[in-house]
Amino acid sequence: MWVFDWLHVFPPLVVYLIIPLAPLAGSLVAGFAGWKLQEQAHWAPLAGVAVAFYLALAVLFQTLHGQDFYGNVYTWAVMGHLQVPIGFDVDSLTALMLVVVTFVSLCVHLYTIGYMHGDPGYARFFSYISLFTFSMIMLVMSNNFLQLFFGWEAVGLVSYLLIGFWFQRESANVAALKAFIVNRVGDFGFLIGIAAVYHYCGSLDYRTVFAMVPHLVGQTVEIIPGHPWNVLTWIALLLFIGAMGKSAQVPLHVWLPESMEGPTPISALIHAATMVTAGIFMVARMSPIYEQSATALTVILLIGSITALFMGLIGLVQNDIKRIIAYSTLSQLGYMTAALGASAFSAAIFHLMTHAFFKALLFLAAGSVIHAMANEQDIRKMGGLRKAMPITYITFLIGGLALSGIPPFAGFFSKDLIIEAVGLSTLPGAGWAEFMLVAGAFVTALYTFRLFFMVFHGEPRMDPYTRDHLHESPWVITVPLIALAIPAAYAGWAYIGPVGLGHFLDSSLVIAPQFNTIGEIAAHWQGAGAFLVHGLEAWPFWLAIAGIICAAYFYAWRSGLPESLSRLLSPATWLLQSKFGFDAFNNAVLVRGAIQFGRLFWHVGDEKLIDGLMVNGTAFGIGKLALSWRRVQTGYIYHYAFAMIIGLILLMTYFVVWKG
Amino acid sequence: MLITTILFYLFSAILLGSATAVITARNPVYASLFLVLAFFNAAALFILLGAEFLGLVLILVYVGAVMVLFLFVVMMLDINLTRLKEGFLSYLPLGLAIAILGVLELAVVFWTSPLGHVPAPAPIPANADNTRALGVLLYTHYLYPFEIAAVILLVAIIAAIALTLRRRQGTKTQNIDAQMAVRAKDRLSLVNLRGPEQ
Amino acid sequence: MNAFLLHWTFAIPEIWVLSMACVVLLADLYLGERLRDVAPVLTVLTLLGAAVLTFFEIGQSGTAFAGQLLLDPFTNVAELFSYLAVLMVVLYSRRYLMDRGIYRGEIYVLLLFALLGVMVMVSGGSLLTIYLGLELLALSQYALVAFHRDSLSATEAGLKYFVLGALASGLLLYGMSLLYGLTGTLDVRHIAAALVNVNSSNLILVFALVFIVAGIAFKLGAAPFHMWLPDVYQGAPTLVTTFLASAPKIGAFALIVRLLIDGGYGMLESWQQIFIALTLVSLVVGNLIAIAQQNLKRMLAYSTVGHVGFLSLGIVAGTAAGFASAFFYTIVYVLMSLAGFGMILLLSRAGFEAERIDDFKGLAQRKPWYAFLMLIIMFSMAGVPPTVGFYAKLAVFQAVIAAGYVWLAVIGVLLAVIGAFYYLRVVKVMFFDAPDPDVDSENAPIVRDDLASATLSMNSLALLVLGIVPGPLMAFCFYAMQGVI
Amino acid sequence: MNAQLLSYSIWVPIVGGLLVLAVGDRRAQLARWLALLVSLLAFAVTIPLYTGFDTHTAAMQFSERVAWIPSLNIYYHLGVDGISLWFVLLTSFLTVLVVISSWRNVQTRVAQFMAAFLIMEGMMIGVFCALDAILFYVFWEAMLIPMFLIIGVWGGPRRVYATIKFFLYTFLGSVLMLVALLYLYFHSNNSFDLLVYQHTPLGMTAQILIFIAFFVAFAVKIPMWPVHTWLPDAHVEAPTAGSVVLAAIMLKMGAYGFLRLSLPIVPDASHKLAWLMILLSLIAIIYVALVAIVQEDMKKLVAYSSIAHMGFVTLGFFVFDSVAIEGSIIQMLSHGFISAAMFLCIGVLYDRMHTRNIRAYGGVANVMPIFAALMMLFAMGNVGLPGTSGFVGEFMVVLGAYQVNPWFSILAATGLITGASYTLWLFKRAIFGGIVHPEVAALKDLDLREMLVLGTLAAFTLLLGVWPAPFLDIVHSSVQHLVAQVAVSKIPA
Amino acid sequence: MMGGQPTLAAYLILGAILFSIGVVGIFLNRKNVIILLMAIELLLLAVNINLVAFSRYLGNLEGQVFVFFILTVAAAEAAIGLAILVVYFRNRRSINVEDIDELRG
Repeated sequence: MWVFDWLHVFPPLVVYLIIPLAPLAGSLVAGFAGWKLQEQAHWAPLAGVAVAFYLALAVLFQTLHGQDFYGNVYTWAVMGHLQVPIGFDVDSLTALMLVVVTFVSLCVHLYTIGYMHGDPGYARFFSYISLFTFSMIMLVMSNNFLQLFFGWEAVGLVSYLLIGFWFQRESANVAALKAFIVNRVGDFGFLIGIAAVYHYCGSLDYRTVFAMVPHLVGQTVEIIPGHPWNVLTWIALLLFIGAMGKSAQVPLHVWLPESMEGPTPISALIHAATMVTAGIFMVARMSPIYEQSATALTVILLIGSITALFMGLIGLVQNDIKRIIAYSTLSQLGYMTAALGASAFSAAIFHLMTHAFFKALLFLAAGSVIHAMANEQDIRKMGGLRKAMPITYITFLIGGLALSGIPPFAGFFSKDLIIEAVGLSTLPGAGWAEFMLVAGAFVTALYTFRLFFMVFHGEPRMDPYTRDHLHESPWVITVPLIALAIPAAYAGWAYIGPVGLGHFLDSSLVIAPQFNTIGEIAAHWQGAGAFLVHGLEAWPFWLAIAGIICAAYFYAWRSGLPESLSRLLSPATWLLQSKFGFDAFNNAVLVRGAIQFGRLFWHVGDEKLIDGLMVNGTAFGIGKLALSWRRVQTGYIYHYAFAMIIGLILLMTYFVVWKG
Repeated sequence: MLITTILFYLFSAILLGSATAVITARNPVYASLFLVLAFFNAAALFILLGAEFLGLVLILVYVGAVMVLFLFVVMMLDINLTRLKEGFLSYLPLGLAIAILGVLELAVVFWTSPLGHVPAPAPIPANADNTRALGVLLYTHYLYPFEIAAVILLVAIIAAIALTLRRRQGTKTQNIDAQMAVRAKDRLSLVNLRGPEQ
Repeated sequence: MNAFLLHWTFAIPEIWVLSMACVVLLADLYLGERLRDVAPVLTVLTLLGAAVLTFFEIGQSGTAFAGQLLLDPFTNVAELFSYLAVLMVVLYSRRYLMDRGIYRGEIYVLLLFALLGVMVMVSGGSLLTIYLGLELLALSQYALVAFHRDSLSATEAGLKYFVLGALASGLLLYGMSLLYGLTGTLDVRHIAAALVNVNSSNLILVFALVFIVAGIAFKLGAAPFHMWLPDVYQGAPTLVTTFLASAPKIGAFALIVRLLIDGGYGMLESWQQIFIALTLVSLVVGNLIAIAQQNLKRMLAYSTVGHVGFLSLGIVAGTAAGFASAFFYTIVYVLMSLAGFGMILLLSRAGFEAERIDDFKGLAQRKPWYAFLMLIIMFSMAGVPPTVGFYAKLAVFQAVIAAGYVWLAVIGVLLAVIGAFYYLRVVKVMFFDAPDPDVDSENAPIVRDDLASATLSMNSLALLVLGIVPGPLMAFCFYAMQGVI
Repeated sequence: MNAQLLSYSIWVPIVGGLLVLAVGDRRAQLARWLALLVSLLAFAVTIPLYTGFDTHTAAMQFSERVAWIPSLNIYYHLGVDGISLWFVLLTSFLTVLVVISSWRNVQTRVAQFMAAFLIMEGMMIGVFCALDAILFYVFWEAMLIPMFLIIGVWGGPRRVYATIKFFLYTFLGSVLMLVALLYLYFHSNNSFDLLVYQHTPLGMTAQILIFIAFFVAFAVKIPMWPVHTWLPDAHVEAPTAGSVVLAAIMLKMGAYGFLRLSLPIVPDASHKLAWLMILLSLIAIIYVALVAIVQEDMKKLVAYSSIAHMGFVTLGFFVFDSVAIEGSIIQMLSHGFISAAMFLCIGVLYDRMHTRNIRAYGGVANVMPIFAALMMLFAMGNVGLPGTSGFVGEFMVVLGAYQVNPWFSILAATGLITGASYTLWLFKRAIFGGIVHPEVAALKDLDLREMLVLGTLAAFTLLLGVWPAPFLDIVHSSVQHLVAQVAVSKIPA
Repeated sequence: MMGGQPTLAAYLILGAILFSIGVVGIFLNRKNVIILLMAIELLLLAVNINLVAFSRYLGNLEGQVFVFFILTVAAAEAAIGLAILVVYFRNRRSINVEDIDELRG
């Protein structure tokens, strides 16, 4: 396209380098000069991200023309015989991710200008989110596992920093800590996975590793002696543990709801649109490995499905606007993961993309609401905001419909595609997975519109002061909303062809023939319209509609009903409100266990046994011995003489016995 | 020469008896007298062994000088005899056992060793001059030790004097140096006494 | 010239010291009233003169007085170190003695006689001369210990030392008599020759060795023949303690060299066994009981027992290198003791003996320089590099490991660690504790004694300098022992 | 000049330290400036070691060899290779920072304090350069004296207990090494040359005994579980600068000892006992990390974390993989920066509040944003975040350990989780949160001097994380050589 | 005994017993110190008997020379010993062995 033509004057590497470095530069400027720039601190990060977005589009454009890139920037290190470079692998998958990331990022940057206005950490915030953009770009552009891991952990760091952005708040700190540590659990698996990759392939470079994969088929490893596991399954599962952490799959999902303690732009940027999709991206990127392991795919499929359904259920009983969206995110991530399990990588990426748009939209809209409500997040204290905030209302509705999978909004296409693909999957357990995903469609619509109706319809339940000061948000907030609503509305039918079903991602993905669910669907593919029609005949759509109707019935028309219903189903409610007990388990067993063991090791192991008994005990014993031996020295000459004579006689006796 | 053997056992018995008495006597005066007896017997044994000179020296030096010194000190120090024998008996069994073990070991070894039964030397000729022979050795071969022995005696003198000699405050002694160094004008001062004005 | 006077010149240093001792005695008697310093000054001259005379003897070797006197490198080196030791004692002495009212010429005379005793021992060619040297030394020491005759502890120490010392000489003599009986000679080299024909399992000979070693062990202070040592070290005037820990140890070492190595090397196997026992007991007893001490002199006494244990390791090795390293250890020990007791000496005043460990509290703040010196001394005694004490231990460990006694070395190093504890305690008291106001106010100024303090500084710094450049001293000690086997 | 470069590196700080000592405590300011000058000079002297270093050879470079104690065949033999070079530089570099960081917070006996550090610097460099066993031992032990005094004189309330424990523990460890070195002497034709030891054939029993002797010495110093209990005590009581040197350099000596002595001299025993070493390393990583979680004292927490991090180092050694060993070396270097920085950070707080109890803080970030930012960086380094130096070593060790047994890397990688837990929990409690204590509200942010020190360390932490290649290049040849050497049995046929 | 002379062993055993009596005298003595000094004289006497006997049976005079010197030294020793004893007595007003315990531990 003509707007990108002038870029040809640069060597391609420079262009690729600028994409991550521009946000990094913005971040550094905001970070180091922030104290001086104060309220002007947003310009550098904004510019950086804008540049990155522009170049990302250019890269996407290039990849559309088949101009991929695979090359190294510098040698990070030579370890033993292993050379580890820092480099880029730019293909269609990368390009698509880059666009999504930079676009959402750009929106969030813009939105933040308004949202964070006046916060003492204004500059710091910009620094963080630009740093996040940089990290995410490094992650997606990586051509090797090390750099992937770098980006992987770096986004975790920024996420930690941002969740704990209001570090004065205890809850924010706890949430940040929890997010980091749970992510670390995932990273733990990921790191072992990388080690396994190195062990079997002798390299960390994607292409080399992928080239080695066929040679590993059939090889086994006995991690637990007597249980030979397929090497590729082992590697795939380890890497997937990383994805579970980052993409918040059960049981490593616990951090995501709490991450809502961070400012809303963060919830939108990181915890909905980009960072949490890193796991999805990674698995897609590693498709050559995953496709070789049916076991791994089954695990992924089931975990994804479980997450999709059960996290949605929890969303039903939440009252915090952001938490509901967060559980929704979990659920949607479950869909993506399930798609990965069904080898529908492109569907996963497609849903990732559409989800990024509508979920960012929902979050930002929620942020707009919270902003208007003077930081009130409890939906039970809202209601009837429709009139005061029309733009927010409309955009939220678009987002909600997209999320619920109502055609023709984006979510419908991507979600339906996933359910279709899972239905076609031949993996064991695919039936269960499909059932859960379909049920999830109903749940999704239900909680989404529960939220929608409780916030925007019905009687206002806020205090009078707030009610009087309700207002629509300023343009810096509404413009991103509108900007995101557009793709949330059209991206589904527009891109299902090239991205979801087409060949755009083919160069990046490897799909084994026996798992080629997307291929099957694509074979019947007759365009977006036909797909739409087909979708209207299927269960998910009608369940979604049913969900909306239920929501409307319960929360708009018969608002007393949910109360009595929840009492009626109290065990189930309790189960949902306790979030299936994951947090309780983690706190009671893992956290407490670690602390108890720490105390035990410290007080008993270190202090009592090692220090008390062995170290000080020895010293004490020697001291005692010294004191008692000292008494031998009585001061009496005859004792002294006696000692001498005894010594003498003993020596004599010894020799008599020895020699005589 | 049965007589030598008999004498040996006689002297030995008295020697051991008086030695035992030395260490068990209650009164140090008795102890020193028993020690004198022991020395006499030892001297006799020396003479039996043909070491007349040493036998005589033992009597002259020891009995004549050293023991007198002992007695002198015993008399000089006013020693009370009350607290004796305390605790002696409790240590006795162990002490004796140890001592007897030592003696037994030595005795058995001496008795069984060929050294203990070297053939008896030829009797000493009557004209052998033990004193002369020793003297020749002492002043030639053992000149160096002889001089050292002299030094040891000197040290003993110096040490004994340095330790015990006390110039008591108030004792009046003659200071010859000072007397010699006196000059007339120190002693005699002429005072011009002027009589009352008449 | 008569045959027995052949090489009489070998005795010139001894003759010089003897003559000068008499000169000092007379000079003090007649000039002492007016020239109070005449005795120490003459003593220093004596020592310097003796050093010169001995220096000129270096390189000669042989016997004199029909074998009664031996001259070999060991004689020269040991004598030179003995002069050095006595010299330092003399340099330390003046103020200490004056404060206690015992600044008298006799003490220097006795020191010179004791030195003469050491000289006779190190050059002793026969059992007789060795015994006489030993007694000359011992008698002088008894008198020196009790020299502060108004002090109960000094006289008690003197009495104990005397009684036990006499017992020890009795044991030694008894052993010598058996040795004589077996070999028919008193000359150590003839004994060595005669022992070739004696069955090494001859129990009389073994008993002779047991008695002789017991006597030597007493003089060295090896457990269990060490019982006198703490009491005497503590009770004697510090100056005398300083002396006791110096030249006499060289003399005691000479007993080993002359009696066991020159004379009894053929019986190495037997006396090695004895020394293993002595080493073990000394190491354990010395290092352990020292921990429980509150009195620094007493602690250093027990540490001496420990040091004797270490130096005996070199003897146990039974090799030329082992003996050389034991000698090196002895010399180093002497240097360390001189410094250690010298420090106590220097810090004490009239009416105040700085001999409790607590007396050193906060020394680093009161007198940083002294504290620094004491630090060097303590670490050197503990055997921590870069002080010379480390090389002493290194050398003996090396020797004992070479001889195959790795287990002994392991026990040795473990006890070295225990030993380090009580030395550290002194450092702790000096550096980490606040000064005791009582000690401070009682006699705030540490009395100046420039000569002694300069001596101490030199002495202590030598421990450090020799730690950085230990080569020459070690070479010197190895040279000394090269003629021995 | 080039020929005696190592001697200069050792003796410039020692002589300088004596000069500072001579200046005396009364002229404190002069002593400080002189100490700074000396430390800078000493650092400058070591720089040519890096610029002149030949990365293509595993041989010793800048060698010096002079007879020292001829009677015992001991030489003054120095040299550096890729394994030791970084530690020499780390030592001289950190000493500069230590001097600067102690500029104000040490007010008593300043000259003695500075001198102790400078003298210790020389000795520590000596350890890393010594190629003669006895020379090595001399430096190894001598270093204890200044540290003993530093903790004892300028330390906290329980300093006496801590410092005596420190001294005796490490002394006990090292004396057995001395026995082993002496034993080796007699099996290598009376040589004390460490390089000769490496080619001395030894039977299995002898090797195992020697290994155990070395192990005790080095394990105490590192410290490895279960001989680690001196370290938390020593750290807690030591002044900040003491903790910095202790953690950043002294602990490395134990590990260096394993590389220079244990592995090449007794390779068969190393292989045979590797399981034990790995076991202890893993215990350190897991057990000690759990202990770190429950600490209330910041310094103790970081001290325990040091032990856990050193667990990675020893783990890396005993999998005998070049990636792991290089990783261990980098981990040591990185730990040198990060632990130093962590202790300096705690020192910054301690200087202001005079307590190290975590409960006394909270909300420090409100009043000390720059400090909080820097400390966050170091905390992340401690956590092993990619992009910081802390990651590189752990990553390589995990990679290398997997080559031997996946379980090793699985267990080691739990350090990722526990490390994050204790570090960030500390951070949460002390730095984040609202201000609870009024004293905290009065805190002043870093001054220029503190910023300089921490900023320098931050730069290195990032540099090593982002581009470890130049650091690894130095190490490469030597490690390859070492790995090859360890692979060959020394048991005489 | 056959040869009309007691055997050398007899003399040696006599010496040994006498030596033991001396030793026992030292370590069993709870009385005054003077007796300790006398016990020491017994020790030396035992040694002398040994030496003289050896001298006789070996037919060489060196043993007797040694005895001569031992006697000399013993005299000197006695003198110094008694001097110390006197000095001690002046301080402590006792020469009871059990009172000599100022220094211990």
